[in-house]
Amino acid sequence: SDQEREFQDKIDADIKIEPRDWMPDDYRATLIRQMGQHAHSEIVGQLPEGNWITRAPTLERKAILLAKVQDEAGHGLYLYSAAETLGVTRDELTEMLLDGRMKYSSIFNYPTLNWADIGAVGWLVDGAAIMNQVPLQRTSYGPYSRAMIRICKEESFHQRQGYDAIRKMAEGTVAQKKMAQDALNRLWYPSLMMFGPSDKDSVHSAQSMAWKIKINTNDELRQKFVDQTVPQIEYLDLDLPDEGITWNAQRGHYDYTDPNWSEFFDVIKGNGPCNVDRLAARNKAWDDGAWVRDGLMANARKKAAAKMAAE
Amino acid sequence: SDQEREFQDKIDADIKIEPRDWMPDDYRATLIRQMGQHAHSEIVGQLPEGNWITRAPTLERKAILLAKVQDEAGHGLYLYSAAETLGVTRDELTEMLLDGRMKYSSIFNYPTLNWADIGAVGWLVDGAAIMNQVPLQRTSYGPYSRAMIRICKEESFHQRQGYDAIRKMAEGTVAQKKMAQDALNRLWYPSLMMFGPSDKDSVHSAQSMAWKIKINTNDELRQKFVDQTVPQIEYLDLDLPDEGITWNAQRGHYDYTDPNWSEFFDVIKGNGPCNVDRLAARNKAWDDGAWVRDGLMANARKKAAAKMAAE
Amino acid sequence: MSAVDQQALFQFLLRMGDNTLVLGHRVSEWCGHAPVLEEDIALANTALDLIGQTQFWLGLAGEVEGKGQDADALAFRRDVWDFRNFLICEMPNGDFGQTLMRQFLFDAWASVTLAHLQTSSDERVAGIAAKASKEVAYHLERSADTVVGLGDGTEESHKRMQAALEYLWPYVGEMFVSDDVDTAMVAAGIAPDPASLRAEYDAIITRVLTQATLDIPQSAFAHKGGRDGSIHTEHLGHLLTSMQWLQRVYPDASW
Amino acid sequence: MSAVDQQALFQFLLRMGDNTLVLGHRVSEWCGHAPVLEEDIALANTALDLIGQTQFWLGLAGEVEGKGQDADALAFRRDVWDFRNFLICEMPNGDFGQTLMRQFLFDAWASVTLAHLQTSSDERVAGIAAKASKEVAYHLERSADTVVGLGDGTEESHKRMQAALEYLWPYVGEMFVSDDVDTAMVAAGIAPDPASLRAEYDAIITRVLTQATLDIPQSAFAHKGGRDGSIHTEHLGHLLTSMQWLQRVYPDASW
Repeated sequence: SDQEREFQDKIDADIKIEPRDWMPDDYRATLIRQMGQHAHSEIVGQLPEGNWITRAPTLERKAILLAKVQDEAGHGLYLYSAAETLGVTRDELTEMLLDGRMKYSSIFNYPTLNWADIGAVGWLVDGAAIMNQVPLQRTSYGPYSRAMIRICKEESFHQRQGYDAIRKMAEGTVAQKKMAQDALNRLWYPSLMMFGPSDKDSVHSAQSMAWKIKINTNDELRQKFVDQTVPQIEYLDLDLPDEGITWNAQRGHYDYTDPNWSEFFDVIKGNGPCNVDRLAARNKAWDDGAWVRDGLMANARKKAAAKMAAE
Repeated sequence: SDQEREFQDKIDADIKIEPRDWMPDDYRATLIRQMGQHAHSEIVGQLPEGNWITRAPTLERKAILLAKVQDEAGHGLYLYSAAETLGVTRDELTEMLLDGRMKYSSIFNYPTLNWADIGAVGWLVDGAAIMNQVPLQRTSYGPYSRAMIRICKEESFHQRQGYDAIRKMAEGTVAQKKMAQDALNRLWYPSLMMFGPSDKDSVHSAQSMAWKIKINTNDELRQKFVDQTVPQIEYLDLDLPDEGITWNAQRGHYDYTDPNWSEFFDVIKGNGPCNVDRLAARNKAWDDGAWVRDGLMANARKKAAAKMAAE
Repeated sequence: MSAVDQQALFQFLLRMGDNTLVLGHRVSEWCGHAPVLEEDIALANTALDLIGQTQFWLGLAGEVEGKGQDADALAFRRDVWDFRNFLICEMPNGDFGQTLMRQFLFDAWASVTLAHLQTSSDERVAGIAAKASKEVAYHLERSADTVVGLGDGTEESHKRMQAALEYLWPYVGEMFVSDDVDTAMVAAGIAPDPASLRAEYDAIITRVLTQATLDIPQSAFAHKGGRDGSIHTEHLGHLLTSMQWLQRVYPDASW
Repeated sequence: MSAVDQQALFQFLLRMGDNTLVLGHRVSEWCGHAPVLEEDIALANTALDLIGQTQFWLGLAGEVEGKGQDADALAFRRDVWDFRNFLICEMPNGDFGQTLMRQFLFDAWASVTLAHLQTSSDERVAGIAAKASKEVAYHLERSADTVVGLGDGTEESHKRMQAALEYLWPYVGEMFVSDDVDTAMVAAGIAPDPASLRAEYDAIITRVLTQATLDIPQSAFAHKGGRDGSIHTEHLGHLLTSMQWLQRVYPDASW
């Protein structure tokens, strides 16, 4: 149709689509799914890191971690707000998370088992997230693009803090270095999986790329992440978590072993180490908090009514 | 009346009163109160010790503590069963505990704050309990007397274990000795309070003594406890928890400072350090367990019905 | 100041720092579990401020003590008996209402106390108080608003807030009991007499709790012992098992 | 045995001892909080037996390792990554039904395994198994009865038991996965191949769960990692903060 052609022309010309503009239903639905999933990831992502807040080893580390988790909740807020411009409410999105209709990033279904994991999450997980997100600053949907610009700035700060935390571990006592290695070994493949399945198995991609909702392919970004991270591992003097990692001079990239994709699909299906506990924690927070939300709402109504009466 | 005279004659002749024998209503009521309170103390008494089971420092100490707490629950069972012979059910007694109509020993409203407390509870609290209970082996009501004989045997075993545990602490590192001293200082007066208020302020006593429900006065037992315990404190090389303790050669007893009775009455009124938490814990256990009791009961009924049908 | 006063000052600073440390820890336990996203953010922010204040108070405490202990050593290497916080700070979170009521009852005390401490004769104390005051003013505004919102919300939220107030009320009195340490602080012009702050405190909480349609309990009974360490609740020991875990297990590490 | 086999035997014994240690700890958390007095006694008794078995298994493990670690050192001085228990043992208690379901699923495995271990070529292993077998037979009888009583009780108790079974089911498969350690144990005649025990196990649980009117989940998915330490749940680290607290804080003390 003309509308569709005009829409695609705008995108091709790098003109942002804004909430009041016409857009194809599929574009809207895909964006809601992608932004919702991203928002949910920020929310669920509080849990593995929150798991160590009560055990943070110094006041400074505790403060840094609290600030980081607070930022993540804030990112959740931006993204839900951006998604709301597409005509879906935060509560609707939340309920879809809680009953399993919507997903969140699978990385948060892995446990944090030692303090170095907190560093590794910042370094690897935020690192991978940024690699996914930086291109999205140029995404076609205006509110999403602007949210990503804000988020990317904070995320790269988190990544540096994470790298600093794990460097301290890698350069620390024997036990600390062992923690750092253990964290790297456990989180390496799950981080690679964050870029999604191999391009040949990835659905939705072609259309999303045309719409500039997705900018690079999964495998491109994954390679970029490996190329960036391997020298850091070497700098930290940690063992490479994959014997298959070697510099391929011909390609100008590191070769690496593909993640175990059947594990990836297991986790997506709900069989990750923490899927059940993560969703249970979020559901409990929501259910236990119902009286609070109701109470505050009732109070707001009373106040509004009193104000009306006074006018 | 003749019945009353006959009843008192039996008691004076040291003939036990048995469940089917006639007895004055007051005797029955007083016994129910006393035995119920004693049973409740065993049950609530699981909590301060249970507080350290998950932190017991060795497997052996953990096993000893578990066995002890298990014994206490067992004592609760004997005593509830003995009380049931007076025509009250365990559930009725439990509900009176849970809604505050019946009391338990105030000592369990004090917290256990370091590992030496576990030793001190065995040494001082069980020690005081035994001193209260040994005479009760000769109490006039048969089922109560027999329950006490069984309980006293186990309690003195606990007391020896407690003394051994605190001795190990008193003879241990500087920190351990400090724990032992801290435990003694905190639990000394509450232990003295276990014998009840000063004779001059004690209600019920005269009648109870005539009925041989109570055998010695509060102050007699308290003095006996002090006389037994002071040499143990000295043997452990701990500081006396009361500067007023001195040997009185004339009396042939140790003088000591009376506990702060206003604190005692505060605790009885519900203002001890742990009253609210202890009752909350027992209420929660009871409420959370309702579905279990109902389920098991329903299953028992089904089984009985099936058995009937098969016959 | 005399050596005795230095020892009293050390105790005073521990009290300030242990309050914020222990309460900050409790609040941080909420992370990721709040009833609504805005509250997750607010609770994390409160915890963060309290931990920040702890760094100042305990840092200064360590300096005054002069035995080479920094704020981390004081926070992570003392056992229960050496803690000097109000008992209310170590009380469990309970439901969200109990957490916010605890916060409100503490914030009101902190705002009154810090206002006075800004004129402390010890410039370091005055400096910390000035910085913390701004944060606490915001905390108090927020916790008071929430107490009002939930107290005068639904029937259920009202009931829960009243229950929270009754549960926590016996822990308020400890804030206003003075002892030798306080006498020394008053004499040195470092800190106000806690007992003298009660009227200001009561004015704040009466205003807010009335607006929240909650009944202030009549009982004057007060649990004590946290502030001088003579007794704590059983809760503190469990809190320390998490809080101090890594420092205790890996004493040679730096993080 | 060769040095390799000794190392495998050490791992095998850690697995046995860590199972009973961690599960025993979990069960002990119930102390004083059970739904009915008889259950308080039964749970304490189960915990006690499991801790007793731990003393034997870890005691022998320390001997075999030959580095001077006794059972307490192994129990209280290792961090998460060195634990070798099934993940199911570290799962939280949940409600009483979840605790009893976990106990039943474990007891059934323990009874089958210990029966085989009684004919172990290593007399020490056979001896521990013989003693533990008697206790476990009683545990199994009790947990099976309770699972039946609650499964076939009220509608609510049935629902809760079915939910418990579904929650725990993905942790059953790990009990029957064999690895190099098991191969070495089989070769030395010390222990049976775990994979070979599944049929016996299924017979027990099918009988009991059927009687309990519960549906056995169809999914064959199994969480793994506890038995070789490659991964644990987040729960274990929290459990250790309590369990190891005193040993970690006062490493020089003897108790």
